[in-house]
Amino acid sequence: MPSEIDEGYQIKLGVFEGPLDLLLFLIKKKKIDIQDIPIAVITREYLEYLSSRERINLDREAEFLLMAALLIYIKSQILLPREQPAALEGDPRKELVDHLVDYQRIKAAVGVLREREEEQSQIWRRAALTAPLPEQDLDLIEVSLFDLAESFFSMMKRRQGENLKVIRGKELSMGDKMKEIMTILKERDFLDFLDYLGSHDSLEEALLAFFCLLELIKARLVVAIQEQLFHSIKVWLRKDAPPVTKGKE
Amino acid sequence: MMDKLQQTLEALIFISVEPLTPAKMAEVLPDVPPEEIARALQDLLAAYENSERAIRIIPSAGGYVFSTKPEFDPPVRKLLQIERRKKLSGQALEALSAVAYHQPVTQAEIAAIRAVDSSYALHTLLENKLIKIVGRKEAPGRPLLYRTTEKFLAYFGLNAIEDLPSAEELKKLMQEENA
Amino acid sequence: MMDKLQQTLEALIFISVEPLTPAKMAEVLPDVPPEEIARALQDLLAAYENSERAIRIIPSAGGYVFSTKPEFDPPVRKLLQIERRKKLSGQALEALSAVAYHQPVTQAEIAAIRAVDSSYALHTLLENKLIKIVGRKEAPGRPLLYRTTEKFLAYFGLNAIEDLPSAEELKKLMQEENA
Repeated sequence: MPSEIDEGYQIKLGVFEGPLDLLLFLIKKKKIDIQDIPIAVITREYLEYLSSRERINLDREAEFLLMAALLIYIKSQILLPREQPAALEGDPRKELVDHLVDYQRIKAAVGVLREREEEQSQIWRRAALTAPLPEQDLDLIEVSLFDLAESFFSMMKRRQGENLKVIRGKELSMGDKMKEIMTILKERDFLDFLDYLGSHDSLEEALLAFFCLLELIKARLVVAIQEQLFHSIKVWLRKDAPPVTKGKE
Repeated sequence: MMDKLQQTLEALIFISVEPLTPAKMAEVLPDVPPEEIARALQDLLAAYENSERAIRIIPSAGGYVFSTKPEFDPPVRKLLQIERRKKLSGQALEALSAVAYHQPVTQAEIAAIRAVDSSYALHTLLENKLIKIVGRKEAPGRPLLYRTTEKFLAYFGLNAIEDLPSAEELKKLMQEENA
Repeated sequence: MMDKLQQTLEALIFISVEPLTPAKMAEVLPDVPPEEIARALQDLLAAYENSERAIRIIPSAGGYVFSTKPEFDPPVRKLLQIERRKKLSGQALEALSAVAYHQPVTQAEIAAIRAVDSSYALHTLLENKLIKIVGRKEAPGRPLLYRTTEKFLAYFGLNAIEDLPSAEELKKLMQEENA
């Protein structure tokens, strides 16, 4: 529940970012010129706020207390009788005032940044690109047949461990399977090697798909690429591959 | 009427993951004089600004990048299943402005400006890559120095650090607020 | 003339990481009849097809996705190659930090630190002149030893390798998280 402060200011819990923030609030509330702080008044107010801190939730107590000590010190300096006129010694408030002015500027900047953050939070950029990378990007690692085979067999081993039930039935031909792969590549730009093989119902069919892929690589119709080591292997259509069956374009 | 150069810049800005800088444009198009690129770029930006498209090109961190217009924030968030974008805490934002206006700056200096220990805030900012370590100060203890990053610029939609309000402008803002 | 629905679809297709399917569109816009979405989509595609833009929307994998027009392939490729060259991957950066903090160091030692084979990352770093070979280790197989270069220091704004944040300092920064 927000507490009502005498001059109508609403204090929300935990609203002060630090002692300077509180000090600026008090100065503004009293409509005081920051260059000419009546230190006795401000110190009293500051201490009053600290003593009511169960309402203000000061989780950085030490920092607030440190400021209280500084205020009391400045107050004592002003009250102390001096042999020379104070003007020569310099106003003990000066350092605090300079600090407050600088901090006030930071607060103004916070306001600006907060506004911009709000504005920017409503516009969106793409996180990543979906466009396939050009084939002759030489930084990519073209994987060897050995890599392909290894990842395939390790996957099949895993799948056998899953106690897979093998569904028999469909008569499968290598020609049909190769056509299927090419059609998918035409439509989708690329295939995730393991996902694709894994999508087959039976081990036989997956094996067939694997050998078809090897054939297509050998025939230089497709290319298998790993963008980074230990990442999944993707299969792309070669740009110079002849069209299969009925291309739409 | 779009010419080939404008279209090429459009394709390049579109495909670039990071904001595309004029330097990169020049690198891709070494045969085109930079003034010509700059002019085509201005025309392209104007064309988008005047179009009815939901996307546009904005300057960001010294380059140019495509973004959606703000009015499409709700459906985009729904698509991405993002309830609300996370905002920086007041503490973090304060420490960040202190870095922005005093960089390069040490942790102790930031703490002094804010009269508050700022290590947690700095940690958050480092983790979010809004600030970075840029070396050490030639002072006792050789403390680490911090600066804002490119991501800082992008996060706040700034083109360069000079786009932040100057000390003078901040003073004006403060006066308005107090008036 | 573009209506709000067309624009919304445009923003959604733009921002979607995967090709945006009609099902997803319907999910985001539950109050709009699917026929209406389909019609707006056709209009949007036609508008792009007939425009002078270098980008367009194409059907892909059962959805729709933005792509640059094929005639801009050469500059786009050139840019992608430049970007790949310039950006250090996370892998490379990790290997680089391993070299920086343990130099002089062998490939096997880096691999042990990262628990990952690092030959490709090291190759990238060598090519970018961020690390160099400084000799061989007096050990079985006499493996090559790597160190960071002057360019590495310049890249990260360091005067000397001693200016790298120490393990102590990093630990302190990271601990704040738990505070």
